[in-house]
Amino acid sequence: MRDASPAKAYALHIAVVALLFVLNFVLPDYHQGLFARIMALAVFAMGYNLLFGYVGLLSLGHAMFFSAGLYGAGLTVYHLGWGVPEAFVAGVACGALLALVIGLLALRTSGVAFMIGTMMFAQVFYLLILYFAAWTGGDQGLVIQQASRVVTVGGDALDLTDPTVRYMSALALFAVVLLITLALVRSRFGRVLVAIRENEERTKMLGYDTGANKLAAVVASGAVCAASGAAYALLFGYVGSSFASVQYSILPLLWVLLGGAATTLGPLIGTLFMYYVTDITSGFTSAYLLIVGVALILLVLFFPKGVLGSIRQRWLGWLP
Amino acid sequence: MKPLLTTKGLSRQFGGLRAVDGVDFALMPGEIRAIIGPNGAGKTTFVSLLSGRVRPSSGTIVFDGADITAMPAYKRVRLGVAYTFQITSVFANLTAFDNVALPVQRTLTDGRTKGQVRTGVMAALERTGLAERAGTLAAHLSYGHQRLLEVAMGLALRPRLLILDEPTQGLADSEIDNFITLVREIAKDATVLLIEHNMPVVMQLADRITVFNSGKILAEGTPDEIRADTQVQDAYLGATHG
Amino acid sequence: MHFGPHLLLAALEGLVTSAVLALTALGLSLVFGVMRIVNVAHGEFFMLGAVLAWAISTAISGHPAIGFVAALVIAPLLVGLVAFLAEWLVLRRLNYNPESTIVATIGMLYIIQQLALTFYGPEARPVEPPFSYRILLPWFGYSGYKLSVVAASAILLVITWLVLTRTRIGLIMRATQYDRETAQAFGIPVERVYAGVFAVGAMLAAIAAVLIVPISQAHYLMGQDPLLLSFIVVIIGGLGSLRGTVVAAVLIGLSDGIVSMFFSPTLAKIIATLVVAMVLVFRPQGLFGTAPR
Amino acid sequence: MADKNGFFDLSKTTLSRRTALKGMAAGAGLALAPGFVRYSQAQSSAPIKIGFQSHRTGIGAAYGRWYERTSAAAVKAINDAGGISGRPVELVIEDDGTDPARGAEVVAKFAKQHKTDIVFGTLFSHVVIGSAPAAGENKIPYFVVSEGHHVASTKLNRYVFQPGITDVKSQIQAMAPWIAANAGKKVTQIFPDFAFGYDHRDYLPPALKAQGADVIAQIAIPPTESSFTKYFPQIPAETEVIYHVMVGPAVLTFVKELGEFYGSQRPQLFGFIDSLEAVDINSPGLEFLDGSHFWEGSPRYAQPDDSAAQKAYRAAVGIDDNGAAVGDPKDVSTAAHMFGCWETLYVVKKAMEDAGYKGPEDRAKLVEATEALKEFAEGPEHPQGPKTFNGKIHQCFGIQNISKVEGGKLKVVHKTKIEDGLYEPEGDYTTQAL
Repeated sequence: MRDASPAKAYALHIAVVALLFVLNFVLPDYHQGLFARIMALAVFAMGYNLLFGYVGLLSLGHAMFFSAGLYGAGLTVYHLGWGVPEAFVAGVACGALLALVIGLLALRTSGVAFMIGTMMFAQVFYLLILYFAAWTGGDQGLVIQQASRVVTVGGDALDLTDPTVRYMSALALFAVVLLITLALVRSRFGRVLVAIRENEERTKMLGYDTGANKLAAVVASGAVCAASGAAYALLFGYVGSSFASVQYSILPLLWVLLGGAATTLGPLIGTLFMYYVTDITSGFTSAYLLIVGVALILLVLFFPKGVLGSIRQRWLGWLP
Repeated sequence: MKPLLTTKGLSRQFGGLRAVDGVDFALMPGEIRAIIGPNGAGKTTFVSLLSGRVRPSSGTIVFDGADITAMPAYKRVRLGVAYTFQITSVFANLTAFDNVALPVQRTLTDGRTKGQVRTGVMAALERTGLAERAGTLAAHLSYGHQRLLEVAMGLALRPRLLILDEPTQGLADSEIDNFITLVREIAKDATVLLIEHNMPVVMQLADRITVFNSGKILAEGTPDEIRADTQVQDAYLGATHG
Repeated sequence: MHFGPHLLLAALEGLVTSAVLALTALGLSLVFGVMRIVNVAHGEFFMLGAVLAWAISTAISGHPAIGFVAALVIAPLLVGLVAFLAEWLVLRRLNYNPESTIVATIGMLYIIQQLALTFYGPEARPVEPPFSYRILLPWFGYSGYKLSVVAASAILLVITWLVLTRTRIGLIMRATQYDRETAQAFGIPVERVYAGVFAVGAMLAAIAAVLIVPISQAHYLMGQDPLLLSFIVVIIGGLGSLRGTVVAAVLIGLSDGIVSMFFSPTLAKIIATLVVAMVLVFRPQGLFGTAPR
Repeated sequence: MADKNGFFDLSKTTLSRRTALKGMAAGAGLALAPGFVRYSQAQSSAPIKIGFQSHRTGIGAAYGRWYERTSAAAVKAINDAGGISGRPVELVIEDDGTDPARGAEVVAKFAKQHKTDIVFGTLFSHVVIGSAPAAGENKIPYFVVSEGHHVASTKLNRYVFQPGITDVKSQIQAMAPWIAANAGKKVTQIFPDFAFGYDHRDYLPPALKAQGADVIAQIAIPPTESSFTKYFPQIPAETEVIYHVMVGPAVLTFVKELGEFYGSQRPQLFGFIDSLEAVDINSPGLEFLDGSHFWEGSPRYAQPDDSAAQKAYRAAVGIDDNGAAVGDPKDVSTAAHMFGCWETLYVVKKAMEDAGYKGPEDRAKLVEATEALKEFAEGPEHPQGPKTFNGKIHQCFGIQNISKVEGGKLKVVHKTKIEDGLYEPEGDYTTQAL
């Protein structure tokens, strides 16, 4: 089955990216902006999915990786005046480094202890942001001025605050991460990760250093989430501690579970779904959380494996 | 000839229970060795110590001249110690192909192309007669086929020592005959250590037999010697044959 | 203030935190231990208990103690009923799949929170304590009610322990926790046990909340902190260990109070959290769990 | 509220981007759709739409509810008097969840989907700061009622204004002389360990120093805290005044625990009413506050010398003499801040009329007209009192009240002068491009 239809899978993913490209020109202004946010945050969900969906490690602390990217990029621009590309790299590097340290510690545990352990490290990270408010702006956060969010590419100045530039930047990041994810899960490394999720002990007895593989997955996941955070800071110009709060650790889990864990496109669908349910319902009722809650329960009752997971199970077995 | 694997005073305690108790053991390259013994004799614990799944309380393990006592399990696998589980533990949600691809890609150190993995996987599946079921989810295979898949995974590791923990459990008689042929073939380029309850299989396959009782080696010898050993008859064979 | 009295105060404060935390965490631990599900809505049951306590105690006139006692009886029952219905209508249908239940309980969290906001409002509202006696120590004054919370919690914990260890219901629960299939084979109505455990878990949280509202007010967002702390307590204490849950609650409550003596408050929080995280990392089976082979 | 949800209503898209698609099949199909052509500019009678970013959910919900009521009352009063330039005013409300990320989305939604003329509202400073970039990028004026110093610090952008409420830095500076003269010279500060508290942490010590008083200890409480007693031993024994400013649902606990800790042997207390906004001062446990003093932006309780404007304002908003909702004495208002919504809307009216504002294409003119404002006279439009406005830092400065808790009510005992709260501007927004 794995090798049954790689062409089909790649074609589907390229079609999705192409559709998103066309949407830039078709979507109404507001939704163009919203889609840019959704794509940037879907990268967060994809990073989370890498660890949760494929390796089966449920973390409740991924807000720290997202905000490591957010602050890594935001603070270097704000305090050091770095350019956008350098700041983005700094953000990703911060996330990867943090993930390495946290991975080394938290991977000593598994199951619920891993879940709580990551949550506590994230809480420490959150409090550190508040503690160093002199640099981070604490809970109020910092604004990255429009003037510092311009990239010069071959003599042309690309203003990231321009809606189309912003959309395309978010799309580019999304597409790159999507295709990397697709290649990764189809790779030998991806196969080992799934094997660890299914049965870690057995995987060890096939000669795999599961600890090192898991650590690599944590670092990869942390780096992708940090890329999302760095992009968020640079595209939307705000860095704040609320992104490090536990809420932002639960959100990617929710997005992934809704869209379908261990599916490459599920994170996008889950993020899209949550955003639009909130946005649409908040338009006609102030009790929209109620509707979101009911929607979640109905979804999990009728699509227990998430939207794409259930579709794959019932109809399209070849979906990656 | 130097032994492939030796243990010295190998012990493992669980709480107050000495599951394996000061075992000195040696295995020659190329032989098929069977370990037999009553339930709770410490057979599975012993092979778990060899494979690294369980840490010894004391004693040493030497494989091919190197002390591997403290070596983690996955590194032993890389040295060539492969272990197949007593309870079938294939990856139920993966296809038979992917199950075997995992060990195959592990052993490929050069020429990492997709084609090589495929060739290796299909070779292992052919050998175990599962080639036609490559695309089936392991969970959907019959029990007998799952046992064979387990063996195929062990084979794909290209082991120097293949440890089989009760490989014929749950197999039909016709399948057992095929299995015996398979093990003989494996033994052409690997040493085989198997725990087995099915005495006819043991007697047909094993070059030598080690009998465990209460965590200790009770006797060791060729099938004929073991059959003739009165101690063994009292402790074990007597119970089954008598 | 001198070191001794300061330590005493920190310890007293820590004990109050521990007492409420132990009850809340015990509820979570039961659900976690017996049903093997992560109930993200546990903190909302806590909040619901507090909000109902406010509603009940303000509806009843007369001496504040009457309203408080009524709240202590009625609020947990109502919360238990809500939890029972939630289990019946949703969790059962999910077959207690760990991932699905996480999403479903996040859904419940939103629903309960929104209902509280709509019908109760966004304000923080106080409940009058049944009595307000200020214990005058040589160095500072201390709330008598706070100490009574510690006592009440201790009594409730002992009762729970007796129920779990000395009664048939407790035996059934432990059997179900140990092995669901075998329990079923022995004729234990596992489904009813699950519904009961889920309701009792929520009720314990609600009782803790009723005890705490006279100290800190009812507010529709008050559920988050107890949820996170309860998770920590349950894991540090070791899954399914009542003794571990209580000890971990005391440890966390006291460490929070005492660490705050030596560092600036936020730094103290950071250090306390980090210390507990490290305990978890280097002793993942919990303080009272047994190490796996 | 015509277009609450216009996802599929293509009439709301602008042509600019779509020109890029000219000739493409998708674009061709769309161009044929009815109503595709962009609306011509609003008719002169069409309402002026004000996007109201409200804390309906989240930690700020108690404030949000009263901000909405006050704003609705102000809009009604403005419309009853003929609207803005003869056009009616319409509020379009979106919930920001008291969350900076959602706040920014809501600002974009106002600008691009609801096509409101301006954005207005919101209190919590992290939401204001998180939303400011979106306002700047969409070039939509953003009028906040947040009292934080962030607008006046000139760290935001030219589209953000705070013309209806004095910022915290100014408030503190105006309070300091009274504290030093009447409460005591040795002050211990207790404040939340996040940005709202930092304004107090940073600006009070120099302000007191100038009056010959000292801050002898600063106790920053972590935002996740729900119990405070354990921090009280850090209050030095020689403290004469405890200066407390806490926000969030735990503040009642804070005051009650302070009461249990000290009993009647307490130092003087001076607090910012932010701690007890929307909370009944007669709640059980708060007896301890009797005789202590609070800052109030606008007095919660009706005062004997209230102006006619103040009385009319209270009646319009629907609060009784105790500052609670008329008919529901338990529903206590956020009187000390919400007046800012009323006054801000009148500032918007003034600025729009000054600018001859016609529609979104005049937003830049509106910004400049607002910056040109200098003074707001006390009266029905500014019931809290007179104010000056500094167009360079987009911040207004008004009088402050110090009230004493007496017999379960807050009685104003001192009113500061505008000059007490003036400080050197830290920058100049008008140099930024529009």
